[in-house]
Amino acid sequence: MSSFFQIIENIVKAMIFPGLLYATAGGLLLAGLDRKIIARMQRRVGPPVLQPTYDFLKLCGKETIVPHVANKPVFLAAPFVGYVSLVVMMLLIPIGGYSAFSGKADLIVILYLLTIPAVAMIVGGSASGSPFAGIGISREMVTMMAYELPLIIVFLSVAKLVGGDSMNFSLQDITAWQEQNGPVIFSLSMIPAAIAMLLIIPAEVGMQPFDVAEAETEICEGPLVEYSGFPLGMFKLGTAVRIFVMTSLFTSLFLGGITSGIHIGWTVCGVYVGDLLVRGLIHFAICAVITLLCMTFIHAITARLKIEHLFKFYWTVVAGLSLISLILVWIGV
Amino acid sequence: MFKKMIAAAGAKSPWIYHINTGSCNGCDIELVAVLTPRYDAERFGFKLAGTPRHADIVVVSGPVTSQSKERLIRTLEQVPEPKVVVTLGSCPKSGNVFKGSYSIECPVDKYTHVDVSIAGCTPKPEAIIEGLYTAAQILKEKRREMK
Amino acid sequence: MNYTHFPVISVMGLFLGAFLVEVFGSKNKYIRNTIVLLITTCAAGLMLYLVKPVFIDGQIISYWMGNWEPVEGYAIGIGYEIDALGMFFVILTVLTIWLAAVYSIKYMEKDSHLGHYYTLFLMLSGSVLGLVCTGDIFNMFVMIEIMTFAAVALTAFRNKKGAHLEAAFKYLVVGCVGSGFTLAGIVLLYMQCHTLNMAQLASILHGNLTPVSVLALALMFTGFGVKSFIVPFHAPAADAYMSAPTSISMVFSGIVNKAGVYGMIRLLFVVFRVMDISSVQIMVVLFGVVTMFIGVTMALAQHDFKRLLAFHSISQIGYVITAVGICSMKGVVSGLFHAANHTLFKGLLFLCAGAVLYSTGTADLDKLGGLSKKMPKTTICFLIGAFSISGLPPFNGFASKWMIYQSLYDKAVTTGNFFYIFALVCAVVVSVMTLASFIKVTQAVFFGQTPAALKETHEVPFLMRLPMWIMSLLCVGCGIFYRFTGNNLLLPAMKSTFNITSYIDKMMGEGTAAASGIENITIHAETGFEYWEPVIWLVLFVTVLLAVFIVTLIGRRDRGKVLSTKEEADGKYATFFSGEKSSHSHVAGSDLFWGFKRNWKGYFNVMQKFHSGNVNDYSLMAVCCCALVIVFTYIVLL
Amino acid sequence: MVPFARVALSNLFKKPSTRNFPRENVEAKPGYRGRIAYYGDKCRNCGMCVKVCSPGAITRTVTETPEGKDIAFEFDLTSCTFCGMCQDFCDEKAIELTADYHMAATDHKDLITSGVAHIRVPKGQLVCGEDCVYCTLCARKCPEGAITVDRTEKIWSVDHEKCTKCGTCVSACPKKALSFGE
Repeated sequence: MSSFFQIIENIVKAMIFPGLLYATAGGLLLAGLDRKIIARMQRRVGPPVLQPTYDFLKLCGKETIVPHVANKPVFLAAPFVGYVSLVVMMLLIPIGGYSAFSGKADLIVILYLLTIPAVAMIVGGSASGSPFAGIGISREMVTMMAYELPLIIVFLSVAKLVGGDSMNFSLQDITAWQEQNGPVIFSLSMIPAAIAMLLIIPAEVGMQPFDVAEAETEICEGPLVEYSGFPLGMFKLGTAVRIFVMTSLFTSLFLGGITSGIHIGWTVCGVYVGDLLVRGLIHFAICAVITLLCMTFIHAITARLKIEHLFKFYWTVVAGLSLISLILVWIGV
Repeated sequence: MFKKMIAAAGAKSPWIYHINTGSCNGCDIELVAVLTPRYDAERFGFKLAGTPRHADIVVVSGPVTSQSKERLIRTLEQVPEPKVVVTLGSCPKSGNVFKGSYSIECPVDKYTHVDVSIAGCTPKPEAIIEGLYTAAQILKEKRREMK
Repeated sequence: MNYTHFPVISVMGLFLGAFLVEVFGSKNKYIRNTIVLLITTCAAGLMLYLVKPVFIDGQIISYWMGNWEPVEGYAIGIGYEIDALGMFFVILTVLTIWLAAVYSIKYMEKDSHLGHYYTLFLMLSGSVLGLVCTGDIFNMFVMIEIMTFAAVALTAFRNKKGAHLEAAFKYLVVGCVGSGFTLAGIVLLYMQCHTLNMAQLASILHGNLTPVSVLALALMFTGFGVKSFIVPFHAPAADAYMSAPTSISMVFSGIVNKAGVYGMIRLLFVVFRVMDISSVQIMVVLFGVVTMFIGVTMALAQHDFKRLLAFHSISQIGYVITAVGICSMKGVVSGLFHAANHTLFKGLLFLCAGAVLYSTGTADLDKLGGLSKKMPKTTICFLIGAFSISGLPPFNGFASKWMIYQSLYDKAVTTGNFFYIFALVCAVVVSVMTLASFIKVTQAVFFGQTPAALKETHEVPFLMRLPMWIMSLLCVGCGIFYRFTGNNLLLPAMKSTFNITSYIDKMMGEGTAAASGIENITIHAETGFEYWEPVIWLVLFVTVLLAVFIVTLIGRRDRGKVLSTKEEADGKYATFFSGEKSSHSHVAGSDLFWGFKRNWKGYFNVMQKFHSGNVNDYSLMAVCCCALVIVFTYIVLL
Repeated sequence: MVPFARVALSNLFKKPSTRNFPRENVEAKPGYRGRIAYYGDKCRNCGMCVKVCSPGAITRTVTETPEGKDIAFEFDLTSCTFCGMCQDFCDEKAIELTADYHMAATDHKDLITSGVAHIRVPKGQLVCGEDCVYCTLCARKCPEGAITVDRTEKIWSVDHEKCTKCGTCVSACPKKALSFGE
């Protein structure tokens, strides 16, 4: 009987919190917020915060045209794989002190899981057979090569700071460490790594100025050029969830444990829910919005880079920043 | 179940694809002006799409030169239903001052059903917003009628 | 049943088969195929029977040829000895041989002189199997020689093109340089120890490294390095893998270079036992890192399918060498795991390349395109292989790479050496670049638009697809149930790598190891499998996918329709090309990754000079490298 | 990048500069040439507007009636360049380009300005009186080029075939010498 309840509980986790519904709703809200904030930075009114939701719903209603050169099954399946893998990633990231399945994957697994949606987009675009998509996937891949180097260094420096002399890639342990010792970002040596991570997130989610792969003005949105209707909506949804996943990851890596002293809680039906609400959700929401604000700010003040400049930028400036952190942590500052 | 939501969302998120069929560029810059902070068509969810596959509203400007005719037809076909065709300025409807030229194949009506035409040479951005807004409402109706 | 005879029966059976094929099968293809399949199946069956005694019962199988048992403590006969490490490589070998034999039947159909082909193939198989079974170092050398010459002949098998002969020549020259080093090393060893049995060598050499044996170590290390094609001996590999028939390329990449790796492990861990010296570890890891990096960057620049795969083979061997060089338990486990995975996914990829070559007649990435519609099953297999090699969860490549990263990090924090962190970062970047170059192949060969010349392409026959499916299933299975593989295959193999007392005792009699002071170390069962649960991930993935799918189904009526067409179309179903008439416009392999190539121009220019194609240069590189290794080992070991 | 950053940050706390257009109507600037208005009662069917219209956006249909002609004018706004030439050339100010720019319509008819001029055509033919000073204004104004004036020989002549009896010359004559004779 208990195993039955456990299955139900796990399904609820996967479907509602922190799974499908939470990830999707949060992602759509953050994406809408991004568009709203950037509009305000440009002195515009901007679209409503629910605009990404409208976009998705509208795309559901559109026809889907599969080009005759495309490989139909791959073309149609790719967006689903990308979206679902992102939702599953959300389950693996601890929220505040609460973790649904986060003990099941560590930082390096997360690093690799993050490539799945990108590969889904690449394969989908490639399957569409469009030459624009060909250029797009090439750029997407170069972007990926560019940011992966600094990203692994950032992860290593966090792991070293938290783990000390033992190996520790577990996100759960990193969160627990922050509950004890305060946020990672408060230690001086980690500030460059945090900046590097903030510069990596826009490339990861395909946001300006690092959206060379989906440049709609030069290469007609790259891999997405032939997508229409529901699959396109799935991709847009995936991008929204990716923003949420990345901001959550940043929060658990760098901004955890700020609210560790606060205990406001009450018991509902024998379950203590307050800590999750305050330390998990509210803290997460605020941190996610702050992270988003940084990204949007970069978005607002820059123009799109060229692909070779992007590569150089990540392998010199961003990798340099993260390397400074790693060396500082290594020598124990 | 979702039909009403989808139809309602259709009017709130119309994505525009802009085809220039030999326009003098006047209408084109005005269309871009619509997205500037002063006019900010993004309030209504308008967005310029990079490819016809993403588009709901196709905005045609220019007098359809014989070189661009085929491309126009092809691009219009590639837009998924429901779609709305909007002509921008006088040229696509009539050829304007180029009327009667050997290289002009206007009007656009010959090739597709034009849902909204925005007159003006060039139209004022407000007029364009008005026209696009009308187009968005038509889009909603079309979505509702679709099975 | 007395199964101690099985190894020698298998090896000799394969050699006998080679003879029989030449005698009876050179004219009639049915007889030929029957002999080949029978012999390989028998060899595989006999060897796989030994899985139970070796892995489950923990036995070591020894066999003295002609019953020449040691006399007065000195081994004078040739002894076969299979411990878990050897058995691990035996499994890889027989699997690859069998699949390659099945694949060859259809794949080689169109060629002539197939009797010679199968003769060489069976000789190659027999020699590799003999190499991993043998307990005698000179026998090992003999097997290496047979292996090299069979491989050289097979490289030149399709000798219509000059390039194939040239490749064979390069392989021959550089391979012989390597064999020469190995032989010189063996001679020196024999001079010092007066024996050729590895178990006895291990007991004699323990704590007894003289300048002679160190020189032998350096020479043999270089020799096996040449056989496993690590940088800077990798150049002939690319040519050879490209020129050989694809079924043979698969054998090359699956087991021939693994034989070199096996030799290295045997040498460093068992015979000389020098791996606990940190400088040696760093040297091996450095070799590994350089190999994986140069391999992958060169692969990015290739525009031939098989050549690209060849460079990836080099790069993946780099991972194995790195992991083995860490010399922690986790490191050896992950290295062996990656070796197995590499055999699986690289074999699969070579088979896919072969399928493409079979159907289209070309492997040039710039001439192919859009094959996924013509060869959907090959495409699925290729994608599984590509995702495995690029380390996408939950495929097997990810599991082993992830363990390699963990062991590198572990090593870095326990020794405090920043070099391992550098190696770790390098490994991650190489992994992304691997993904990049397979995206390149995916786009250039399987997706995109089909050139007019390839309109009539068809899917390959079932007999060719069968090995591909088996490999794909193993790739997925090893990835998802990696703990099962780890606990049942890798841990025993790793234990036998570190604990060699029973290896010595079984061969030379009880107490030999103890007499020379070799002791077992304690092995922790813990290998760092904690933080990755592919099964849970997969279950979650499927659950969420189902949920999304159900919602999609509920809203099916309200959704827009999916429209598609089978015919050539202009207009609605054509790809969008700014309204232009849809014509063939395929983004081919060399068009990709511009931003990357531009930034790395200087590096690629240097690499171009490095790969001069001149066999003199390659031999010189091998000799120089050997000299450096000798100097280095003398400095750190004496 | 620093100035951009400063602007972006300060904008975040400023009111948006967007006009709330569809809810609050925005008037066009004076001098804007928008929708054409046509006043049929002022028109005298001289046809000057049709002649000067470069895209040929103006169509004129003539129907004969007992007391004269009904001239229906149609200004096709989807064909118009809004250059204002017709307005400039209309002596009677019967055409006006208003500041109304709301010219987006689903129906083509909404983009056509039309009007009818009821013209009473004089019975008699155009004659020149004694007061003529041969200033040639009437010839220059005549839309049909029906009048020829020779200043040196002091001859005024009219081609009755071409004359449409629009009366432009009559109102243009400074000496009031022209009239339609009984």
